[in-house]
Amino acid sequence: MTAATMSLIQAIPGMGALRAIAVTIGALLRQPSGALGFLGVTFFLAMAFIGPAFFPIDIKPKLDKIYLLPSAEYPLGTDYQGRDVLSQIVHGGRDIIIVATTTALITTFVAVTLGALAGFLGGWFDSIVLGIADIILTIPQFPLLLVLASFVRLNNIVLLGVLLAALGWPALMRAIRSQVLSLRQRDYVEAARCLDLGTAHIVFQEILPSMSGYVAISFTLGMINAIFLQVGLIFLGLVPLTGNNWGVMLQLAWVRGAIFYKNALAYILAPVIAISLLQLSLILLARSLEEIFNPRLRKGN
Amino acid sequence: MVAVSPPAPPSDTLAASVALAWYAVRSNYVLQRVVKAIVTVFAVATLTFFLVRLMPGNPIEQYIGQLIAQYGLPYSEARDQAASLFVIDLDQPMYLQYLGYIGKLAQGDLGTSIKSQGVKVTTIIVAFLPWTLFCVGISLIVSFVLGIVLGAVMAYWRGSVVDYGLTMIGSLLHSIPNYLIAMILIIFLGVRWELLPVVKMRGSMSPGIQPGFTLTFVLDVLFHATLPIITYVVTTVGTWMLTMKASTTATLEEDYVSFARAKGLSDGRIRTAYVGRNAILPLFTQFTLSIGFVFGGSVLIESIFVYRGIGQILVSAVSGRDYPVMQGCFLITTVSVVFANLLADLLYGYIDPRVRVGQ
Amino acid sequence: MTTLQASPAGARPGEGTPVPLISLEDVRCHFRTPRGVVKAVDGVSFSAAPGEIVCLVGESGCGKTTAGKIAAGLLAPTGGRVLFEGHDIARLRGQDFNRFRRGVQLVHQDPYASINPLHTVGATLAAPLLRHRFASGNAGARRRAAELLDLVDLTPSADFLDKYPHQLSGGQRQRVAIARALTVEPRFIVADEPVSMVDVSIRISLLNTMLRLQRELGTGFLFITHDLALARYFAWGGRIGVMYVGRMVEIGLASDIIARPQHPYTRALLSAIPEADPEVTRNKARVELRSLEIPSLFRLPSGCTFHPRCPLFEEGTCEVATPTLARPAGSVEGSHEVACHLVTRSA
Amino acid sequence: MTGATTARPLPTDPGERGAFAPPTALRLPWSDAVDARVDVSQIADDVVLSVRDLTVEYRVRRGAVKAVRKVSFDLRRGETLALIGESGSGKTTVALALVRLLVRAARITDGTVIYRRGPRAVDVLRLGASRLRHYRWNECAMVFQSALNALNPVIRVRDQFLDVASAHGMTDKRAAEARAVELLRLVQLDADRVMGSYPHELSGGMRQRVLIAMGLLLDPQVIILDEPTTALDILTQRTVIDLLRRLKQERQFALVLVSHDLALAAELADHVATVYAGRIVECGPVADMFYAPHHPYTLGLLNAVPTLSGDFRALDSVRGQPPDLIDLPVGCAFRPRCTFATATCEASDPDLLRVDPERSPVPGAGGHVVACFHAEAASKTFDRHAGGTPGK
Repeated sequence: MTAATMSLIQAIPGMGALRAIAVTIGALLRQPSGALGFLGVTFFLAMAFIGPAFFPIDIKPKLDKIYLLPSAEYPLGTDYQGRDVLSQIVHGGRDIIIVATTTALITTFVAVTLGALAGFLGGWFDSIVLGIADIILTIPQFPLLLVLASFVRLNNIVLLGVLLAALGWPALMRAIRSQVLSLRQRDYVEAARCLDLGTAHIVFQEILPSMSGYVAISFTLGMINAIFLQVGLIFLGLVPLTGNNWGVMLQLAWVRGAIFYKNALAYILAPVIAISLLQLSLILLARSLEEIFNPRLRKGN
Repeated sequence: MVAVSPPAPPSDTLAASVALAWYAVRSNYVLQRVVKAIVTVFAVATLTFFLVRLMPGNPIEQYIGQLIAQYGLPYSEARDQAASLFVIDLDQPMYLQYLGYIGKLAQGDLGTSIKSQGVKVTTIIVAFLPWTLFCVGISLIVSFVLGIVLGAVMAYWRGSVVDYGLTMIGSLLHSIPNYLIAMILIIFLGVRWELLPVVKMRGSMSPGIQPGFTLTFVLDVLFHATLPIITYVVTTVGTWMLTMKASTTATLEEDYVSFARAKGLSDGRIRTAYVGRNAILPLFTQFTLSIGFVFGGSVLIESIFVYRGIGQILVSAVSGRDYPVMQGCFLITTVSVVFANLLADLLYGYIDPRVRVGQ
Repeated sequence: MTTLQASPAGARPGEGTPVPLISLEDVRCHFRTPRGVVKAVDGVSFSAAPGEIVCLVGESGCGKTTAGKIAAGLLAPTGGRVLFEGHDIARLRGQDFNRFRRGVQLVHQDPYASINPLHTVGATLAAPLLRHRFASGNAGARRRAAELLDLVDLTPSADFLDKYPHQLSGGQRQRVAIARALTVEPRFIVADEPVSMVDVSIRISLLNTMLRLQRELGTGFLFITHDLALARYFAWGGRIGVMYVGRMVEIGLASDIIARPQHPYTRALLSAIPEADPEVTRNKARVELRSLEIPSLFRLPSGCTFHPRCPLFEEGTCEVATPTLARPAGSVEGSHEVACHLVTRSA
Repeated sequence: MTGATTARPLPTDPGERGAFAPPTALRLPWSDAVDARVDVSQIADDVVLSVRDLTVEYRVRRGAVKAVRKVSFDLRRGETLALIGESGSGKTTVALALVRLLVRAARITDGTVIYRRGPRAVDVLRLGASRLRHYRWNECAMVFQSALNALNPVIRVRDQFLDVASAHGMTDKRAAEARAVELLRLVQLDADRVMGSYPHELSGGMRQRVLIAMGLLLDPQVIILDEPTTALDILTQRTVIDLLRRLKQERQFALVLVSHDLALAAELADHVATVYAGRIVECGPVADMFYAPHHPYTLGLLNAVPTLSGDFRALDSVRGQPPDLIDLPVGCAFRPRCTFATATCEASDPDLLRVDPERSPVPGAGGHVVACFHAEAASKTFDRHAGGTPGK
């Protein structure tokens, strides 16, 4: 990492949150993979939230247009009811991203709170939280989700987000906790204690700024996991989500046997590629964030 | 470390012996892992009990209602029938029900299927679990070994075209969900290019084949397991490659590696005993997490390939609301993962002498 | 240049200061670990008069850093008391506690870890200045910070105010750490190996700066080091205490300890240290130890903890009773104390 | 005391090399390793390592770090040469270059490192892979600064000894093990316990001694030690120093000692070289260097070391900061920190010149050399410490 990047990152706490984000994006754009990831995520966000305004959804079944090959009129072809695939793709990202963001938000919040408390308080609280986290981490997530899905009707985006977050927090919590433990031991925190700078100063000026990058990475990883799980659930038909989303597209294509229609290749590949590209963008973003923030985290050890 | 107050006078209180036991567990690596495994299994068993028993509109009441509506059974009879299916004595207070359930579990009694009346859940599990264990086990090992070799190659040749290419492939594979890879395999290998007879490959073995240690049988099993194994390996190998590369790169910087060079050791010896062995160590903790992930993923993969393993049974039990089967499958999946984790942990303790603290 | 209020003029021991500024009385600090109880500090007592320099010397694991943290109030002892101006700090509340908190400061060993890499030098110094009203407003804090940098010889101070720690050398960082401790105008600074991570060629100038602060501001120092030659240089006018696995084995005037060491451990240390003079160092008389083994903190030897290694070991005495600090034969009362059965026997 | 050590004849029979000499089978033949490009006649008989114009650069994004600049010295049989200087002066890089263990980013851009055994000699910098492997440890053992991390954490000490033995053709496991035990006893360790231990079960001092024992396993002619005592406690340091002194006497290896600790050099070295900004700026017999230093930097270092003996006196550090090795000052690199600096010092970088004209101007060859235009003036200002008496 260059000295310039270094000083940019180190300038973060002195600036407002917006400047900090701007600086981080600047650093991201300077790495090829970071730039790709950032642009990819931006593209999908724009498509999911601005795109529907320009591409009205095509919901009318047209029996004469079933499984059409891609053409100028239907760039990605049509589905088993003759509807435009491209418009479904444009509209199908929104719910997925909302659930992923909700999950990541709750996950990060719970993980940071519990991780920080466990790290700071230690003792029994730490042991119990860590024990629960370890147990949840050991239980295979997908089967547990299946079992839970059979008891709770997951027809609500927020509820789905909460459920996914309930399984997603432990990994993050452990990471945050070990960060807090190591930061708490830092000599500069002790120096702040010795100077009686107050708990607020220690938490908000000395410890949290060093963790902001880590939280950003965790947030991205939380989204990745949430997308994986929710699409999987929808695909198995266990989440009776209505409306358009890539998961439902996949499920319908699968159930209707679209894979066996050679003309339907674009129809079935479109959601596959959309999901994969979104995941790839998020992973590139997370990895670049890690590269930007981690050398400094490691340096302090 | 915890600062303690001046040593308390020795006492034979319960608290003291609990504290002593706690320290004994904490200081012994093997004991620590075994206790963790037991607690996890216990927690999962408890969770399933309370899900079944306490959730609003819980399956037992639903089932009783169903029996009354369908067969016109009197309430008490319906109730008895439901209780026998779920291994729960509904007349007892809740805590006794719970204890009874745990006791039956300990004896290996998981209840009886609702859908296939009279079939013991254990029978179902014994029939389907081995297939999943076989597939997942082979995949984990193949993927781990392959990832380690490729990752080490990337680290040694870092900055080269090989490293660049493998990193790209690794990142790509890492980012695509496993069920999408499975679909892509079917679409291209099976339907578009017709390279594999995907329909014939369904199931865990062809009908009419006699199980036994015959070549035909082994080949047939492998034939049916090919696609699931490829999917598991392809979707996990990327992670191993990238992690191993990072770990090896870090290990190459270690003093003991330069020192091994200074000692004039052969490159082969340095690569295996000095770099390789130390670089693999941090991957082991991840390996344990991956066991659960791959095992859990079997639910989706087995459904897509119609592979007759425990994952597919779980899915059909969930969609068919066959609660005892679902409960049993989920329990056994978790126990398998916990057991595999325990094995990996113990193996890790064997490989890394530094974790054997309290020996 | 200096605008700090100088504390009452430094006093030498034996000049009859009624109340020491800070004193540790039979302080113990035991840690419970999964492997057993570690007695990091086990019954250590010493005091420092206002403006006095006291050095704690010992090898790693002897408890000197723990003792320093206890003296700075950062670690609560599990036994014994720490007195600040005669008051037990564990009982200080409110304003009184704040007076202690600001009165005793700590300078860490590792200047790369003790300064938050995210803050500029100016911000690092401004936080305590503003919090404790030693300056008002950002401009005032900046002015005062510049003065403090001048005080620790980081000149021109304007060049350093806006720098980040990674732009500074180890020695410069350590000066920033000292300036940060000075923000609250402490009367006593615990300096834990402040130069051990700084390059040899600039160690002395850092010590000289600290000595000037002691002279000009009357700040007392607890200087913790493993290097007896540094201790001799820094504490020439003060006292040196030698620690061995959690206990103080010898304490006295620096000149006495160096020229007339009494405890066999101190003698062994002094004889073992190589010196930057080929003639002297090659012809030094050595004290041979009976064992090279450093005792495990989990299983300390009985009686005098040094007995398994001690050349003077006497069976039936040393491994039986723990020696306490006492005046050695032929020394002036109060100037020199040794914890050794054999050395103090005839006193 | 005289600085120049007297050369001792090389024993022809391996049996004469002391009681702990390895079995003859262990020593691989130095084969046909005569390098045609090396003119042995140019090298004095008792020199085992002759370094000329060694130059090393590190490529970093900002440019080339000139870590070592035209370093030359001779190391004679059985002699100890100490390289002293502050961190970043390039002394460790010199040591690493001698066994070609520099990091990837480093390039040796110039110079030769001639290693000699008897009538044969090679340029270490041009050795092929297998010969280099043989040269390492068999001929020249290097023990790193960080003894704590130099041993493989997952392999027992016994197997790490056996690794070295088998890598150098010592196939008889039992003989190798017996020799390792012998050497561990020599460094005052409980051999049986240590052999079966993992590194993390040993203290820092024990690990350092294990490394030294390992260094002696193949009885090399040259041993390089980088900061051998830095991380150790005082009493452990003493053990290691005494051990090194004794082994040096008994085993007759030549020692290159890299340290920032002047006291260690005073204790062990026959010759001392001061390294500043990648150059040797002064080198001479240990007594000359400590009692009559000529370079202002050596003077500065000596004046900054507190002592235990002698009268108390005020000391001061060398002022200023070490130079940026990417963008070195014009002329003498020490000029910005030097109290003697004049316009001359800015005009050119001074050459190493002998202080006493009848000796050789190559560092380590027995004379006292210094690279300073004001050496005479600087030398006159040096006030010897008031402990001991000059050795001459």
